[in-house]
Amino acid sequence: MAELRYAEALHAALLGEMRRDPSVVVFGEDVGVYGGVFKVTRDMQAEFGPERVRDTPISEQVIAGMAVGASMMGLKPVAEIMYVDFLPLCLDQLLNQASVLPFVWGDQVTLPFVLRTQGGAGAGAGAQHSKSLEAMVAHIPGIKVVMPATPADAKGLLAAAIRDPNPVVFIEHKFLYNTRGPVPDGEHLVEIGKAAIARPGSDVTIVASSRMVLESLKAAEALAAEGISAEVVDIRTLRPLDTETIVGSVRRTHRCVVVNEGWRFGGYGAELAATIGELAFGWLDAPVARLGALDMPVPYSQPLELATIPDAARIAAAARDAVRAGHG
Amino acid sequence: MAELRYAEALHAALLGEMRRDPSVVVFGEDVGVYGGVFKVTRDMQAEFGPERVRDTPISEQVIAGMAVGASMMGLKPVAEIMYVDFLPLCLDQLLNQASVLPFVWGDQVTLPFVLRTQGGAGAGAGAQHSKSLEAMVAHIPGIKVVMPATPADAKGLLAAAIRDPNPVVFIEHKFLYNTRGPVPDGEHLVEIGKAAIARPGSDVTIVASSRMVLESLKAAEALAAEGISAEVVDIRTLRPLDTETIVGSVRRTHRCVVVNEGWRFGGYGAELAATIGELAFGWLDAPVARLGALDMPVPYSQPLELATIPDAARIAAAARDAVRAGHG
Amino acid sequence: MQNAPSLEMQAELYMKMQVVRLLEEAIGRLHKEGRTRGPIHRCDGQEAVGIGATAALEREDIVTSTHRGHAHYVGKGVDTGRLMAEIMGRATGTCRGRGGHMLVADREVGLLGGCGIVGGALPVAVGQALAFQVRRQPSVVLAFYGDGAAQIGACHEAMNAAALWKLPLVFLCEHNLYGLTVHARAQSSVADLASRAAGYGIPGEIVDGNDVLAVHAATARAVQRARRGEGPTLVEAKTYRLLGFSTSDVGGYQPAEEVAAWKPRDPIPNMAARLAAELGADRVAALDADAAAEVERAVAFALESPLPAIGELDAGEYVKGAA
Amino acid sequence: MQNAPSLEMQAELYMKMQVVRLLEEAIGRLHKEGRTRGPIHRCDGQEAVGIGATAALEREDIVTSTHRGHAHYVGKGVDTGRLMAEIMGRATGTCRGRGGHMLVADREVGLLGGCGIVGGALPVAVGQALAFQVRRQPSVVLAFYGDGAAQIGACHEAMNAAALWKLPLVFLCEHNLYGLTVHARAQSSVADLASRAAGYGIPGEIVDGNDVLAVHAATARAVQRARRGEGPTLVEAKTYRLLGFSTSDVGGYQPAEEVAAWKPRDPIPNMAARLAAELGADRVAALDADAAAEVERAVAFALESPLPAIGELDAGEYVKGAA
Ligand SMILES: Cc1ncc(C[n+]2csc(CCOP(=O)(O)OP(=O)(O)O)c2C)c(N)n1
Ligand SMILES: Cc1ncc(C[n+]2csc(CCOP(=O)(O)OP(=O)(O)O)c2C)c(N)n1
Ligand SMILES: [Mg+2]
Ligand SMILES: [Mg+2]
Repeated sequence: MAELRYAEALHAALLGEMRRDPSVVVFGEDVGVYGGVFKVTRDMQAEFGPERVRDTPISEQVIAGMAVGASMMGLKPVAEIMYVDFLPLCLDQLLNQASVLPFVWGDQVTLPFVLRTQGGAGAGAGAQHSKSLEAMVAHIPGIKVVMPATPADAKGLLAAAIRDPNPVVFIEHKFLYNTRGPVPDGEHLVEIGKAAIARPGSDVTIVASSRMVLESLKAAEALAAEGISAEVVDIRTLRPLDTETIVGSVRRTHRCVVVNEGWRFGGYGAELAATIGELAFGWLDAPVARLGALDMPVPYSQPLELATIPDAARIAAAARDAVRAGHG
Repeated sequence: MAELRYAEALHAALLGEMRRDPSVVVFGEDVGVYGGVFKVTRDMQAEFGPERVRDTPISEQVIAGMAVGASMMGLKPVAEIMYVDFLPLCLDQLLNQASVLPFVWGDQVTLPFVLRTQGGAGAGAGAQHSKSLEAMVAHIPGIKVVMPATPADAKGLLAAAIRDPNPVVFIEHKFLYNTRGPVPDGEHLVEIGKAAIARPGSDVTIVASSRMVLESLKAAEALAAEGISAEVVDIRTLRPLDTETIVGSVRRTHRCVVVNEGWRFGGYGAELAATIGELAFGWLDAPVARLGALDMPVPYSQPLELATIPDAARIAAAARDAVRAGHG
Repeated sequence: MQNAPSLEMQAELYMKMQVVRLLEEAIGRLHKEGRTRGPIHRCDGQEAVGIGATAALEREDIVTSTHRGHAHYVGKGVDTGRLMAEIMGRATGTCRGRGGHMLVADREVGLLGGCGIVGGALPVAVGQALAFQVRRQPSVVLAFYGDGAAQIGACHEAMNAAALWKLPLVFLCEHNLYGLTVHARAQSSVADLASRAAGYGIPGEIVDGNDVLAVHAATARAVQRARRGEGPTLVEAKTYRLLGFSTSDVGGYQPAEEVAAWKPRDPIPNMAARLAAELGADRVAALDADAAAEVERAVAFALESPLPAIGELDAGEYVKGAA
Repeated sequence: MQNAPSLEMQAELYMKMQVVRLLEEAIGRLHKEGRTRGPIHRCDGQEAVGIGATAALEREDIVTSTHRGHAHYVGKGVDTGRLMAEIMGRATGTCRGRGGHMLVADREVGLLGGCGIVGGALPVAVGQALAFQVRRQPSVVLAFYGDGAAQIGACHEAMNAAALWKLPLVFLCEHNLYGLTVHARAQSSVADLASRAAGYGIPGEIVDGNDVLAVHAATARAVQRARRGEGPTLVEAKTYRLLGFSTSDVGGYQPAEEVAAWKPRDPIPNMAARLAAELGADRVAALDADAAAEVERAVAFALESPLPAIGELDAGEYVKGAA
């Protein structure tokens, strides 16, 4: 078990799958010669050649459509969209092709591709490079959506995504690439569709994904000091959602905070809150608290930017309120 | 008060605004010479000329981007995207331009444009022409989203949308164009952001929009025969949402069914259920029931297609269950 | 079938055009009787493009189609009975009734496949051609698109990428003078779309789209070039849609003179006359009869076929099993 | 300023290029000190394009820019203090610190505006030009885009629409040989992007992007044509980005020989030499000093300015009031 950065864990997973299966191909903007702007595909073109690790033109529709077409014909593409902010440019290919064809063509094709991208605010990258758009992709049937929070899950889920016969949108976080953690050596697979209890607890459940898991763990630490035991559930896969683990936790703690970095209104947190509200109805001692980004474009200036996204302090405050309301 | 078809009501609103304000311009595919595939812009090019009523190339990104650019410079565009299924093709312009610029450029521009489109299943138009994608648009900050259910609201909300200084996405329904109803003559404005009680009731609240309002009214009729009094709330504006009217109703009835024609998972119904779960927590006698389309592409064949979308029978069943659970 | 077609082959091309025409006429009748659903897009007058172009392909080659794809489907060899069944939403359809007339696919014969999003299949075609290239398969992709589709962003991205990588891909533009109702002059900045080929460094060729042999020859050249690894070609077939854009068209925008001018160029009677001169009028009548019989069989098969069972929706949204 | 620029005007163009260079050098230093945020895209070596092209405009004309827009901003006349303040996220910035360096806009001087989505501003530019045309205003839009942006769908849609409607729009392609790190030969199917103009029936002109006077002249011709109602022109300025794609570039992909070959073509020393020959070295030194003083003032203004107050976020997401 090595200690790796999240970016290195992704690199290891991709490298392992590329070596294992010659039908895996990588393409996207700047993934070849440069090795990716976040260096996840570093040195891969040197090992596998420009045909398997291909720089593309700035043509997001072709990147996504190519993943659809090539996977239909037997390749296993791992395509990259540099920022999730650019995903809307190829959402048509996801909604009207990837989602549609396997089912509507009566099971004549499978589309085993992965679309890697990354999102998240806080880096001063401005309104067009800081969004969290997972809610839009997670609404599309037939496409799995994965958002790893730890280096180990980054490795295990990426390998599983590449082997999955369905399209998988794999959303990384620009602030996680440099985080470190223990990662199993060699082949490591994490099942898609299973949440993880990142920290057990008994007073309140905090349901989070991606970077918000780290903020939630910080919040849980702070709450523990106050005598509040928070359980943190890392959902890992946004679609299909592991309702069993989440609802099971809430039925034990009776209080819940859901945290998502995307905009609150109509965001992924709404799905979580609605599902929990339905399946844990009789168990809830307080309304599900829902945290998300302020409903506005991400501003550039640091104080404004940081004010728009949830953090450990805000998560802890919501959990505290839920526990108090639950006792009220 | 004339009896008009929904399509005629839209036509009347547009005509009124075009005559009133010379800065209103209309453009989109087939809106000019042909008058629109649903005939909403019928005869307008003859009255206002091809400069104000313009056929565009099949270029959805330009249609949306043009609305952004032209509205910034003083025109009031009413642009059309023929099917909501094609909206993903120009979602980048909505997410990365329309949503962003007024706020991020520090209030230097306003974008008073309307993007009309239509959605909905049941017509045998297949998976690429039958979707309901309002959840994706309603997630975008800075853009208002309107979905009228009646001819009167179609007229009043379209006129209000054209006068609104913000971008408004206006989603019609292909099955509503031929429905008839009383429509006020002359200038008629309906405030954006206000829901309507389409039918008052006391046992259960059914919250719906667009065509699902009609199905809900049918369900309420059937329920009345069984002695169940259902209140139907037509939300009309999906963003900004009139939580006051909705939550007020649920606090009175203590039970709620939300109905949306879009896919259930991560759909607009999740936002409704989450909001109601939060703001009516202590008032709910049963979990909020959430109805939406089955989570799969819309199949072509009629029995399959109809099985995927909510209808009066399924709404009534959910309301019945909620009332029973509430008494249990 | 890469040389000039024999007379027998020409007879087959003719018959296939006739099958498309009669099939669409049958669809038109069924639609009027309320027995089909949704808007259906016919290609009356354009049959020579789809039939001529697909005839230049091998079975392993792939065709991507459009919302107006009946000639592509028939040309690539889709069984007409299963095709009609798909159009009628039957369980025996090529896509088990889930696709409908715009989303027909038949992997067996290399049709992958119909697409109702204008230009939406072009990036997919790039991926298919990429797979052929990476896997060293000698096959090509033939991607149909319309003069309207030529104006959409995806078309540009696909052409640049295919040209850049010299993919085995032929872009076949069916220029029928209209988008839905908008005349080409009101939606395209240039009359000849083949002029765009130079901007991607690929050959662009204009061909009479109402001459099935000319379309075949031009496509065959482009296919050979693609198979040799020299990359894509843009073939622009000039043609005309004699009827409305779909079964829901209420008309009023195609000038009568324009239709009248194109009517004599209808590819089917013209080809019939050409063949009659070579093979005799009896042979042509026999071909017509064969086509009619085939369409009759296809329609009967579709109408007798059951609708799909609702229970099959339970299978859920995902393809199961590890790859 | 539509004729060949006077010597005084040339001196001003030179000074503006120098302001951009020094401003970006200051940004580079601030970035190294950790005092700026996010990736910042400098245009060292390309200053002649932005400065030369914008000099062909009137104040009422509109510029749409890119992620690499500092020369466009300065050229169009944005106050350098407020520009630096925006780049530093200050309340005194042109966008009150909400935009950052990629999203600078200044309505007063006709900059509307920066855009971090590659190609994303081109459809917006079509709308702006449409408004000028419909409202019979004599103004034009100058839309900058890169050789990488030329491959994206929106660029194609915008060019077709603008050409079709003869909109008052100039497409100015800054061909600096690279996308982010991908060489033009690996992302564009053609070396000369001006060759695409013919596919839209508009003129395409190639110009030395490192010669500020040549860029100015070509743009002025295109602007005049647009103002006469004759529609868009594609001007392709060949240039080179001497530094990395942004402050986060770790390098390794621009061959040293390539950089070395372009270094002598740096537009600033070349223009300095030209001007020195005409106006004397002292005058050039004075211009350099003025530029340095302006940049120093701008940086000081930015650094002294306050950050925005969080409370302003309460204003909410919508523009208030009826139109
Ligand atoms: C992206 C998209 N925009 C609009 C439509 C609606 N639409 C369907 S067919 C059509 C016209 C297509 O014109 P062309 O490509 O020339 O094909 P033709 O119908 O002439 O065969 C339009 C606008 C669509 N299906 N997809
Ligand atoms: C739609 C989109 N795709 C990708 C990116 C990431 N990106 C930013 S700049 C850039 C390169 C742009 O190349 P070019 O247009 O030539 O401009 P240059 O950087 O050379 O000035 C890329 C790929 C983006 N911002 N937007
Ligand atoms: Mg056409
Ligand atoms: Mg460049």
